[in-house]
Amino acid sequence: MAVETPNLEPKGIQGLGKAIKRKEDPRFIVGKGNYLDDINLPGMLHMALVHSPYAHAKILNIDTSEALKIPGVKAVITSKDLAAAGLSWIPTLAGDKQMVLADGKVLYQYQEVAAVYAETRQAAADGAAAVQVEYEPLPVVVDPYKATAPDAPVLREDIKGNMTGAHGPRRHDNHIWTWDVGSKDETEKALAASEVRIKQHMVYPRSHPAPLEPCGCIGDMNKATGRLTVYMTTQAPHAIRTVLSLVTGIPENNIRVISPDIGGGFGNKVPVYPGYVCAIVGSIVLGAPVKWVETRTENLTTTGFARDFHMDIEIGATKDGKVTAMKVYTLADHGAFDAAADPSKYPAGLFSICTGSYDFQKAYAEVDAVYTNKAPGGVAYRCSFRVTEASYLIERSMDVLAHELKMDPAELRLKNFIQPSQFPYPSALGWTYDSGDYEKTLKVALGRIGYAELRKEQAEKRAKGELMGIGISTFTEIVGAGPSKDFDILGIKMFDGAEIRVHPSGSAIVRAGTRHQGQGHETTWAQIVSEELGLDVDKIIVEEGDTDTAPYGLGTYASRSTPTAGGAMALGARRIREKAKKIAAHLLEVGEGDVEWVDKKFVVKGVPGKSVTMNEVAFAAYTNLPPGMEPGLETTYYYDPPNLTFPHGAYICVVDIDKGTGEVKVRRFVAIDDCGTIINPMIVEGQVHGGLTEGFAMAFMQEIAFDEQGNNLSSNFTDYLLPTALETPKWETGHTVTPSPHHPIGAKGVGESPTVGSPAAFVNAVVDALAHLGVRHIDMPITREKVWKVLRQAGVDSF
Amino acid sequence: MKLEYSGQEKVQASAEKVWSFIQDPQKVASCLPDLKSVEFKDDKNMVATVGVAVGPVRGSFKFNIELDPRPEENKMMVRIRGGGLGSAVDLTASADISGQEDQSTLLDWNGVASVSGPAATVGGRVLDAQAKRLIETVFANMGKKMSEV
Amino acid sequence: MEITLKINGVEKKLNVEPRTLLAHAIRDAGLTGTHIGCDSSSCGVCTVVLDGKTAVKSCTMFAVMAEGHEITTIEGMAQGGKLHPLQQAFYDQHGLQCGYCTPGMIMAAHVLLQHNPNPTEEEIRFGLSGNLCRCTGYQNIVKAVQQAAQMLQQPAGAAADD
Amino acid sequence: MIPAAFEYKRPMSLEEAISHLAEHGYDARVLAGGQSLIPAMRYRLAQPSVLVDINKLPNLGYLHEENGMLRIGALVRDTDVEFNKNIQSKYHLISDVSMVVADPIVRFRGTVVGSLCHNDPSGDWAAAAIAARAQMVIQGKNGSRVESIDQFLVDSFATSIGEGEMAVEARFPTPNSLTSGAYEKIERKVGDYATAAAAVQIELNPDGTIKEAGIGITAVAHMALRVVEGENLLRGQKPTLELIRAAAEEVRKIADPNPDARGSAEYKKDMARVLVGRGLIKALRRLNVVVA
Repeated sequence: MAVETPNLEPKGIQGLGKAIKRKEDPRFIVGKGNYLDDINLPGMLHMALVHSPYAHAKILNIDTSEALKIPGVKAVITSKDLAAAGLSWIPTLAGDKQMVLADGKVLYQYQEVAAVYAETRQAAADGAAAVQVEYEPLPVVVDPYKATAPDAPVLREDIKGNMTGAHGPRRHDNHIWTWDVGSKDETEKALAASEVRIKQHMVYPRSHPAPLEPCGCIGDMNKATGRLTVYMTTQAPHAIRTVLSLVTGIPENNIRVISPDIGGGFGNKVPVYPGYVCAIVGSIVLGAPVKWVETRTENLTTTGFARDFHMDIEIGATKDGKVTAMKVYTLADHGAFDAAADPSKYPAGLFSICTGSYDFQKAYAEVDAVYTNKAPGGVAYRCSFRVTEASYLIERSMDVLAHELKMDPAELRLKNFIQPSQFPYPSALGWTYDSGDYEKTLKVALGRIGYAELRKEQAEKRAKGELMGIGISTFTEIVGAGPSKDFDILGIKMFDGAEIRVHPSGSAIVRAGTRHQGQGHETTWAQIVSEELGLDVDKIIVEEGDTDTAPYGLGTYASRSTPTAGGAMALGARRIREKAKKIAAHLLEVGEGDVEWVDKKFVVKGVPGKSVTMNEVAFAAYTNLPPGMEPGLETTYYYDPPNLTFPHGAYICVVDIDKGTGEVKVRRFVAIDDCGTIINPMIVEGQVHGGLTEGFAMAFMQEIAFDEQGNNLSSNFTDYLLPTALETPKWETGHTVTPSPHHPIGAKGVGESPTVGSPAAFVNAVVDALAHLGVRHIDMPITREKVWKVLRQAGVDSF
Repeated sequence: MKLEYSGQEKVQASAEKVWSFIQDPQKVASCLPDLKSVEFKDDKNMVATVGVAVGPVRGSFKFNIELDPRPEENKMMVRIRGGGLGSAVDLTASADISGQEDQSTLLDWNGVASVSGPAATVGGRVLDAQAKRLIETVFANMGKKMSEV
Repeated sequence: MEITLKINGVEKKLNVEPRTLLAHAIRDAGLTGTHIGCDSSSCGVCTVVLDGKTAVKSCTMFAVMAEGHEITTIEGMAQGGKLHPLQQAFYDQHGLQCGYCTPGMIMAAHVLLQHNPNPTEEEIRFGLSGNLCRCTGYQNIVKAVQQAAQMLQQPAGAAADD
Repeated sequence: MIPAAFEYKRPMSLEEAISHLAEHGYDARVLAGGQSLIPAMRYRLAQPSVLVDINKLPNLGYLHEENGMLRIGALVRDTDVEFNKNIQSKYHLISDVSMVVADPIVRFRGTVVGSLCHNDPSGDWAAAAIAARAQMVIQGKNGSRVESIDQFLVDSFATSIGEGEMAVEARFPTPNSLTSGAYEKIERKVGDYATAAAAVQIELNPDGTIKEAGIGITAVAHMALRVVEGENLLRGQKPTLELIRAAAEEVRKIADPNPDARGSAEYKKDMARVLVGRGLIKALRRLNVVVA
C-alpha cells in the first residue's frame, strides 16, 4: 500500500533539547497504528472468559455441555484442563502464585472460571454465557483491617497453615508479609523528644491505570516448527518471554514475544494475566492462533489494580518548624494473590522514599500486606513502585504539620528542604539522592503563580465567606530501577539494553529492551543517537517490542526507560564513536590522537577545515577500513546504572469551592519539574500534562470501590471515572534543570513525576480552603459530597 | 449489593388456610411473576425460571427455592439462590404469620437479598426500586390467591 | 444478513449478524483505525462520522442501522496524499501520545468544527467531552483543534504550508 | 462485549412498526437512538428477542412549532434540539437540557422521545417535560392519543405506552416572552447519570408576580417527580429569595433517593433542593428579575 502521509519526519541532526515532532505520529494520525486487536492471523480463533459473580465462593460444579453445543464453539477449558499441562497456577512477580482459572474456589468477583474458544467472537461470547457454574457462597473479606481478625475466613486455603511466605513470616493465614526499614527505637525516641507531633491517618484508595486500549494476547503455536509466537500488550516483552519459558517449559529461543503498538499502559500491561495464559494454552492445544482481547469490564475488575495503601504517619518537629523524625505504619491491601509488580527485594516497592524532599534525621516505616477478596495486583500505576503513595503521604503530612504549627506551608517546606550542598544525600531510610535544588524549584513555582498575592486574595475572600485554597507539593521521586546490586525481578537484574546499527549510507536502526506506550521513544532514542553520533534523525529508525530482534531489557514502567535504556543508548553510541574515531583517523590519514569530535564531526586537531562526517565514516566502515579492523559499525550495550535518579518538582494548585454543592474548581495549576537534562521539551511537557491529569483524576474521581459482598462498583467507565476535556484543568508547566551527576546524559526521567507529585497538591488546596472550618484531612477521591458534609456541618449553606 | 425490604400483607383467609397454602410448593410457585418453568424437587424444594424485566434489564433468572415452614414459631422462611445474566442472587425471606380475629391473616414479611455480578455492578443503580416491586408483587399475588382458596 | 455500507466513499458488501456492532463491521472490513475501548459508550475511541455531519460511537450502533448512510473513518480523512488539517494539527501540536484515542478524537473534532468552525477553548473542551484521552491531558488536543480551525478558515492551498 | 442474538425488524412505515410491536409484545423493544439500550444489550443485561428499528420510518424527524407547541418527532436527536437556534433563543429550559444529556457524541444519536419512553429514574428529559408541562402523542393500531406528561410517566422505566403502541411525538408548550426556565444538573463527570438535577419553568404576569411555575426533579426518587407543593407556593406570588427558598425546601419532602456512589440520600436531597433554588434564580434572571 502506498504511504498515505506526506513525509512529516523532522530532518537533520536533532540532538538533546530539541522540541522536534514525533517520528511515531504519522502512522497514528492516519489510523495505521498496529495495536493488538488489529492483528488477524489466518484460522484464528477467538476466546472469551467466564467470570464469577461472587467474590468468594466454592465451585460445586462447572457444566460446559450447553456451551459446547453452540455452533462455532471449539472447546471450553477449566482449571482441571490446565492442571494437566501444569498451568493451573502460575508464579506472580511478588513470589506468590496465582490461579489461572479458578481452582475449586473463587477469591474475587469476576475471577476467571473457564475459557471458551470459538470461530467467531460472537460464538465465543455466547459460549461463555452458556457455561453453567454452581457456586456455594463463602463469607467475604473486603476490609483489609478485618482480614487478619482471628475469626476471619481463610482466603488462601492453598497456603493455609504455611506461616512463611516469600518475604518472611506470616502471622495469620490472610497475612502476606511485614516489611520495615529504618530504626524503630531511635525514631520513637526522637518523636518522644519532639516539641510538636502530628498524627494522621490517610488512605490512598485502590485505583486502576485503565489505559484506553484494554489488554490482549494472541497465542500462535506453530506445531510444525515448535515455535510459539505471542503477540501481547506488554510493557516488558523480554521478561514475559522468560516467564513464559519457565512456566511452559518451551525453550526461550522457541518463544517470540511481539509487543505491537500499545494504546497506553501506565503499569497495567506489566504482569501476566490469566487471559494471556489461556490464549496461549488454547493455541497450543487447538493448534490454531487464539486471540483474546479484554472487555473493559475485565480490564477494570481482574487486571492489576494500584495503590490501596492505608497509612498512619507520625511526624515530630521543633516549635519553629524543623522536622525531626517520622514514623509510618501502612496496611497494604493486595487482594487475593500477591501479584504486586515490584523489584524482588522490595515488597513495598520504593515506599521508603517517604521522607521526601526533607531532611529527616530519623525515620521508620513498616508495611503489612494482607489478602482480601479483591482482584490481585499492586502494579506501579504511572509511578515507580509505590512512590506515589509515599509522595502523597509526606506532602499531605507536611501540610498537616504546617497547619498544626500555624505556619505557611511554603515556609515550612523551605525550612526543611535537603540543601544542594548535601548531595549526594543519604536518607534516613537508606537511599542516596543524586542531586536536586528544591528551593530553587519551589521559588520558581511561587513566583510563577504569584503566591503572595494569592494568599492576600484568600484572606479577603475568607472574610467575605468565600472559599478558596492554595495547595503545594514539593515532591521527590526515585526512579530508574535499577542498579543490579539492589534490583531484580524474579532474579533478572534490572539493567536495560540498546543495540545500534549504523548502515553504510549513514542510516541507522536502533533497538531497545524497553517498550513505549506513548512516551515517544521512537523520537527520543533517535535524538540521543543523533546527538552522540551526528546522524540525521530522519535516518534513524527505532524499534522496540520484538524479542527476536531487540536486545534484552526489563521494559518500560516506573520511569525507568530514560535512566536505563536511555543511558544504554548514549553509552552504546559513544562506543560506536570510539571505533568511528579510528576509522576517521584512517580516512583523515592522521593518528587517532590527532582526531577530535567537534560539532558532531571528526576534525583534525588544529586544522578546522579537515574533517569527516559520521556518514562518511559509516560508509568507510563497510568499504575502506583500517587494516585488520573488524568491519561494520554497530554495538549492543547493556547499561547497569550506578544509582537511581531522583527527579523532583514543585506544584501549586489554586481551587475555588462552591458552597452550595461542594464542587471544587481548580482555578490554576503550576507545575515546575526538574527531571535533569531534557531530551525533547515538547514530549516532556506532554508527559507532564498527561500525568497531572491522572493525578487530578485520583484526587477527585478515580476509585475502584467495593460493596460488602465484594461487588466491584467501578467495573466500567460509567463508574470508574476518567476526566474528560471539560473537567480537566488547564496546566501551566515549566522546569528547572539539575542534571543527574551519574547518568550518561544527565537525564532523570519524567513520565511519572506529575502523577506522583500532583495528588497532594490538589488535596492540600482543598483542605487549605476549608482549614478555618476545622478540616485537617480529606481522603481521596474528594467528592462533592465530602466537601458538602464539611460545609453543612460548619453551618455553611448557599444556593 | 445488599437489599433489604419489608412489608405487610393482610390476607382474607384464615391462618390455617394460609399455612396450607405456603407449604405447597405448587401454590407458592404460582405466585411468582412471569414464571416460565418450574420443576418440583420434593415437598420443600423447587427450581423455577422467572422472567425479569427491570428497566433495560431483561432476561431469565433461574432460582433454587427452598421452603422452610416453622409452624411452632408461626414463621415461614424461604431461601432463594440462583441467578441469571451472569449475576447471582441470594435471598432469605421470612414472614411472621398471625391469624386475626376477623378470620384474616397478617403476613409480616422481610427479605434480605444479596446481589452479585453485573446486575449489581452495572445494573445496581436501577435495581433497588425494581427488586422491591418484584417482591411486593409476589406477596400481593400470594395474598390474592390465598383469599381465593 | 448481507448489508452494503459506504465507508470513505467506497461501497462494501458485508455479511453481518443483526447484533454486529458497527465498530466491528468497520474493523472487520480492514479499517482498523477505528478502535474499541469500552463497553458502555463512554470512551469515544470508536467515533466515526455518519453522513458528514454527525459523530457516532460506532460500538453503540448496530452495523445494520448504518445501511444507506455514508460513514467516514480516520482512513478517509487524508485526501490526495494530503493530510486533513486536523491530522496535520494533531501532529504539529503533539496532540497524541499512545495514539489509541486519536482517530476517534479527530473524527469528533471534525464534526465539532462543522457545527462550530471557530470554537473557543471552552467550546472545544465541551465538544470533545464525549471522548476520553488517557495520555495528553487534552491541552494539546485543544491546541490542535484550534490550529485546524484556523487552517480550515484559510483559503485552500495556503492551509498546509506551515 | 457482544449482545445476545436477536431478530431485527426494520419497518418502513409506522403501521408496519406497530404491527411488529403488537405481534411480539413483551419480547420486542423499539430501537431508536439505542444509546441506553445497546450498552445494556452489550452487557447482556438486556436480551430482547426482537428489535424494531424505527430509524427508517418516514416523517418522524420533524422539529417545529405549531399551534403554540414545539413538536418533537420520535426521530429528533438531542443534537437537533441542541443546535436549533429557535430553541436556543426561546426555550431556555429545553436548550439547557439539550446540552447536558449524556455526552456530545451520544447526543448525535439519542432521541428526546426515546429518552422519555425509557423513563430512566435519572432521565434528564423527563424532569424537563414535567416542568414544561409537555404532552406525549402515542400511536396504536387504532389511532393516536395525547397524554399529559404526568399521565405518561408511570413508574421507573414504565410509561402509559401499551403493548402494540409507540410514542411518536413529544410536545412542549411554546414559552411567551414572560416565560423562562433552566436546568441545573450535578454529575460526577460528563456522560454520568445525574447525581441530582432540577428543571424549572416560570411564567410571570405583567405585574411581576408568578403566573405559573413548573418544577421537575430527577435522579432523586424512583422516577422524575413534579414538586407540586413547590409550584403551589410560587404561583401568584412575587418572586423573592425567601419564596424560592421555601419552594426549594419542598423538594426534601418528596425526594427519596437511593444512596449510591453518586452520594448519600441526604446529599442528593439537599442537592435537589439547591438545584431547584438555583434553577429558579437563573430562570428569573433570564426574565430580568434579580432575586439574589
